[in-house]
Amino acid sequence: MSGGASLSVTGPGMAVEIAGIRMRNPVMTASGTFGYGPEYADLVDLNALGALVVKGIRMEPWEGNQPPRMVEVQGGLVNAIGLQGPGVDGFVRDYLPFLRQFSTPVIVNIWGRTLEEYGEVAAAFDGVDGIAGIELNISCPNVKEGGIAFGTDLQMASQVISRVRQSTRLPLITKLSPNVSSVGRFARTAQDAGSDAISLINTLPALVIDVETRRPVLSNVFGGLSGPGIHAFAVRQVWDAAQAVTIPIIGMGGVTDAQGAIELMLAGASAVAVGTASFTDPSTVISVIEGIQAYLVRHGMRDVRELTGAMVRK
Amino acid sequence: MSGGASLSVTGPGMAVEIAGIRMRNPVMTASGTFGYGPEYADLVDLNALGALVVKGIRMEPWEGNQPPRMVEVQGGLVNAIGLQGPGVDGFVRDYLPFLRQFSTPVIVNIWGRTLEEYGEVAAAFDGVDGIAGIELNISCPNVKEGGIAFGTDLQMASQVISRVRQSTRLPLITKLSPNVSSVGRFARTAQDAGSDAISLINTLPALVIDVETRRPVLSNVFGGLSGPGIHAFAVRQVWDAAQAVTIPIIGMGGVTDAQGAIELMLAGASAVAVGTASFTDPSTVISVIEGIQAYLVRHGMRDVRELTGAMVRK
Amino acid sequence: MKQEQAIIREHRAFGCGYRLLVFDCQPIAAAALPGQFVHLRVPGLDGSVLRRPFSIYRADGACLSILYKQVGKGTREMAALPVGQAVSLLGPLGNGFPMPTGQAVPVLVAGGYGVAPLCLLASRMATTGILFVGGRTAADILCIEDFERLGWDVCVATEDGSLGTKGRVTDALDPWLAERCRQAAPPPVFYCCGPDGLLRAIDVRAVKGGWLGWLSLDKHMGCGVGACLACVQRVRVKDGGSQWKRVCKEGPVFEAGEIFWDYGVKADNA
Amino acid sequence: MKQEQAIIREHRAFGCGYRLLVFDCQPIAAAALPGQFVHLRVPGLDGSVLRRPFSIYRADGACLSILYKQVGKGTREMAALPVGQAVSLLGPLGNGFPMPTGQAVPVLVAGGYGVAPLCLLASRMATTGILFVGGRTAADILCIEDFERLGWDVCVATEDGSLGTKGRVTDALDPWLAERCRQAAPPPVFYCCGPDGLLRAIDVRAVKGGWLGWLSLDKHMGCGVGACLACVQRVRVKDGGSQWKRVCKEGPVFEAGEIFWDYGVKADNA
Ligand SMILES: Cc1cc2nc3c(=O)[nH]c(=O)nc-3n(C[C@H](O)[C@H](O)[C@H](O)COP(=O)(O)OP(=O)(O)OC[C@H]3O[C@@H](n4cnc5c(N)ncnc54)[C@H](O)[C@@H]3O)c2cc1C
Ligand SMILES: Cc1cc2nc3c(=O)[nH]c(=O)nc-3n(C[C@H](O)[C@H](O)[C@H](O)COP(=O)(O)OP(=O)(O)OC[C@H]3O[C@@H](n4cnc5c(N)ncnc54)[C@H](O)[C@@H]3O)c2cc1C
Ligand SMILES: Cc1cc2nc3c(=O)[nH]c(=O)nc-3n(C[C@H](O)[C@H](O)[C@H](O)COP(=O)(O)O)c2cc1C
Ligand SMILES: Cc1cc2nc3c(=O)[nH]c(=O)nc-3n(C[C@H](O)[C@H](O)[C@H](O)COP(=O)(O)O)c2cc1C
Ligand code: FES
Ligand code: FES
Repeated sequence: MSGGASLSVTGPGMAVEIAGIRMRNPVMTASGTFGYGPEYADLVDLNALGALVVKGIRMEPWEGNQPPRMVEVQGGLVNAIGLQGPGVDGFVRDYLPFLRQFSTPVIVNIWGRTLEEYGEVAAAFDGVDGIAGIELNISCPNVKEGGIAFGTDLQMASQVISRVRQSTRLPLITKLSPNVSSVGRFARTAQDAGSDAISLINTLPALVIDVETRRPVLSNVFGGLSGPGIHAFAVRQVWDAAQAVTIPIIGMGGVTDAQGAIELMLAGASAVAVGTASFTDPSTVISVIEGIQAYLVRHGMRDVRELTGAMVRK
Repeated sequence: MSGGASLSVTGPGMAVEIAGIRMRNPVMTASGTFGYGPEYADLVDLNALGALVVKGIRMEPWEGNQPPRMVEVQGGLVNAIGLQGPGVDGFVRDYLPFLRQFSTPVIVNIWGRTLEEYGEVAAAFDGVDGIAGIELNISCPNVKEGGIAFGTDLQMASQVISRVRQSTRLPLITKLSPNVSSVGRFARTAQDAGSDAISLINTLPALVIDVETRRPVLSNVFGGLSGPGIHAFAVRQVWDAAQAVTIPIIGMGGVTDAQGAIELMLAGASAVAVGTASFTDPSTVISVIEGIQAYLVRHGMRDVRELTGAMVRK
Repeated sequence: MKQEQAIIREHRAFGCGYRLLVFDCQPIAAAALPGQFVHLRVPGLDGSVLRRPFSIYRADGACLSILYKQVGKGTREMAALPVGQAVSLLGPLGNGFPMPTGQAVPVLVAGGYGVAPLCLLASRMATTGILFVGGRTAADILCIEDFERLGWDVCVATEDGSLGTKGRVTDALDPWLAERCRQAAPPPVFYCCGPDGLLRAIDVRAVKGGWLGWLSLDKHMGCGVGACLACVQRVRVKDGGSQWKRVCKEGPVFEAGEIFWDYGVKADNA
Repeated sequence: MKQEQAIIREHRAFGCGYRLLVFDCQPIAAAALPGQFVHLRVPGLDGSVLRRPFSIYRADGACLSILYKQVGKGTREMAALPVGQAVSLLGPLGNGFPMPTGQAVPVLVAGGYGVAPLCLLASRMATTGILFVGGRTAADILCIEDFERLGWDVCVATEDGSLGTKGRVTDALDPWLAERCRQAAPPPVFYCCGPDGLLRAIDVRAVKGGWLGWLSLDKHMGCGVGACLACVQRVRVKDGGSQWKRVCKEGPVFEAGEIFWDYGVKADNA
């Protein structure tokens, strides 16, 4: 009796554990869309988040691309920030002390231009206080191999994941490229190479041309498409990945409300991330958390984990 | 002098020739979004189109999927019509006489469930009066090979294109699947296997879940995403394909206005197709034609063919 | 079938949570038949690619009217449209209701906005008949003055009994039908528009009684003109088989007995 | 920095093709400094994911105002917003203009909507100064009564000579500067907001004269709060190198001499 009463007071269980990272709820920020933490701290209670994933970091500070770096398109935006970042030391020095004030797990999104650099970055974060896990972004071109992306070649993906796995004891989330014909095979490869979880989707390759000048709008020529327009594709990719692996999946792509987040979970995700929608409305991440909670209550569900993979096939 | 004067009266040249098919302008209808011709004939002057591409046809009549077959999403829609169609004979009997009344080239979009059927359909249209060309849709799963799509496997793509090439003397346009990591390699394969042109993009794999019922919205569970939200991705795919081939490219994906069409042409397309936007506004195809013409005049260009691949890289 | 930029002439709450939109749109109004619909592009709904279908409620001279209810984002956005705004309409679309022939007495059965096309139908009929209309409470009963003004009988059923018979429409209809049978009155011809449950109920009665009936279906639509094959409904064909028909083109009105309601539904769900 | 649902209190044409939007938004108005901006979510623009940045034109008590011009789809949609509508604002964002110190005479230089933040600046200064403002014709000159009411000198330049000096703003500014130099008057401190061409012209003059100058930049923005790194501008740093600064966070106001205008531009394009 008292257990039931306390349940109805506290509401349904929202906590999840992904790759050994304990989160108070399954709603995270998507890398590159929430800065390093302080930027949105005035507007969003960072202690309310499931986890905070910071912008991509490599070993050294990185300048990124020339502006223009972002352009709005119907249903989303195309960005080519080019992974500007402070490097491992800069992040640890300038941002980590701030982030340590919060109880929310901090996940660093890492990248490198070579296999070796990926390993170095992972090793550099190993054992650093205040880092809960690593999200490995394999959507960047390998400079040594002539620009072939790690994330679209099964063998290279496997190599880079193994290398990172050997370099750190931190929970390892591999972020897959959506630009493959069988995301399930990449998900499986990520699992086999030692990932504790996978996340998807990253942005889709895109090009926007200013027809008046006939030049690409972005100085980098190409960019990545994100936002609500890719959501239905993201749900499909998560579903495909979920068929292929047993490790947890973090779903993202065009989430703007609880409904979009729940779709990703029903398709197989154990947690979700909000990206572009934070630009539209910084409180999206909070309203997604609240909306999921309200949904669970409305549907008489006791725990958010019941949503994962709960799509009913006809 | 008189040549110049007549040029300014008639305006810039809009005619293009794709795969040997002469079109009065580069704007076509996308297969499956404009029926078989009569459906929009009250609203759109069919003689104004560059070419009319009809809904996918296989050998026999085909029932397609159970409804619901379509759902609107942010920035587009997801469909799983399932290629319902009258079959070759039904099309020739019920629609072709109507279409022969117009001077616009008619391109049939074909598919099959096996390599053999693809060949049969192509052969059946060979020499039929009123058919200007074939668009080969290789995005459907091969039933014999257990459902692997022809369009995401280089070897199967090559086989099916070769088979169709051997079965017809009609101009052959291969419509590529966008769901591959290197569309350029598929474009090249299509060219090597005898295609006269390629077209892209087809819809992206997608899944929409009704969170209230936890069931997929479409009875087929999965569907294809089209519309403005995928446009920037389509422009990128066209650009990638254009780097890989010398045969002409028909670009499509989220075109809603002349600007979107011109972007695809600047990225490398010689013609474009309007799909989902015809549902939003049946006159889109006409306003795209007029808008391209106005653009050419405004930019002092004499011929629409100057647009193809004319993006200026910085 | 035409595409027109129609100008909003009047736009107001209509009661029962519905709103009335009146357009200046002579070309479509002049051609409109009862049961046909317009496919409306909601201005400003720029994240949406599809039009929204609405039955034609009135078509007098240059004016075309629809009645709509706010159910989602398109109709919510519509509610803010000001008088004078231009709205793109496709129409008239679909096949309307065939007029009754011979002695048959028109029996109109409406649920929700289904009453809208039936209003136009009643106004175009040479004879009068009877309307059965149902709702939860008295506040859900729409348009009955339209019918009364035309001299039609109106029979209301409300679930809470606040107006007319307490219960469903069929609770009012069935005794009426039984009474007619007893009197050997001329046969009814049904015209029904409303939710699937209601359509099926009328379908069953028409087939069982051997009466003619016309059912107007509500399906989600893409193109609205027969091109996309999104809106298909399975129907029986003469030889005993079945085939798809496009609700936007061969419908929205189908004949009672024609519709294959459970086609494709797996036995364990049925 | 706050996120508020601000209610539109007033919305009208302002002349010169601009419109004035006044919000009830005490929390942002109370905190606003001249040169800061708000990031506005256009209601109903559901196909768009980005907010739109606008300089704060006035901030009195509970009211916050902006001046805007219709240039694209967001500002076109804004033009239809009714009084009473709630609009989501983020603000105040960025760093404002530093106030002049010592004897320096504030010289404000505006192009287009650049005059908006300079109005707020002038109203908050303890001293008066002079405004130089340019446009194509007299009809393009905005807000000068605001400055005159505060007792500021106003110097107009129009390209067609229909008001003030014929020519560009600098054609009015340069003789004035030369005259002050001759008179050994106190040094100017520039505050400039307008198109890049104008900003560069003032930058050059400030650096050459050894004067202080503050330039407010206009860059396309994503988040508006420093998170996305879309809005970066290359600036010179002390040691002779350069680095990115975020216009939304470290800007939009930068010091004259600081901006690396041609960074990354290939020599053959320069
Ligand atoms: C032939 C026909 C006649 C109709 N006549 C009327 C009428 O007179 N008055 C009235 O209020 N409604 C009528 N409807 C229903 C009306 O089309 C929907 O209420 C409307 O499309 C909902 O749009 P939304 O954007 O508000 O809803 P959302 O749920 O946001 O729409 C999402 C998508 O689903 C579609 N959709 C949602 N509900 C329906 C539905 N019930 N039927 C068809 N499509 C739907 C929308 O068109 C859109 O594509 C009619 C439908 C049909 C097919
Ligand atoms: C700090 C700052 C202050 C500004 N203050 C004002 C002001 O007080 N009054 C005013 O009228 N305008 C101001 N602008 C410009 C204003 O932001 C743009 O005019 C507006 O974003 C255009 O939106 P749109 O949807 O109409 O144009 P579209 O061209 O349709 O917009 C497409 C995208 O480009 C962006 N964009 C287009 N033009 C500009 C521009 N000039 N600057 C930045 N982003 C742009 C839009 O925000 C949007 O993301 C300011 C810009 C900045 C950066
Ligand atoms: C401006 C921007 C910057 C991004 N930077 C990164 C990054 O540094 N590392 C990364 O793995 N993903 C990055 N992403 C991808 C997002 O994390 C996310 O995968 C993608 O945007 C899809 O989600 P959304 O549609 O919700 O934005 C970035 C996305 C955007 C829009
Ligand atoms: C309802 C619908 C039906 C389609 N049917 C076909 C088809 O039969 N064959 C085919 O090759 N492509 C088909 N397509 C894909 C389109 O031809 C086009 O490639 C795609 O929709 C992208 O263009 P869009 O964004 O302009 O719609 C269909 C698309 C839609 C929306
Ligand atoms: S809605 Fe397209 S065929 Fe009926
Ligand atoms: S707009 Fe995002 S960092 Fe400035």
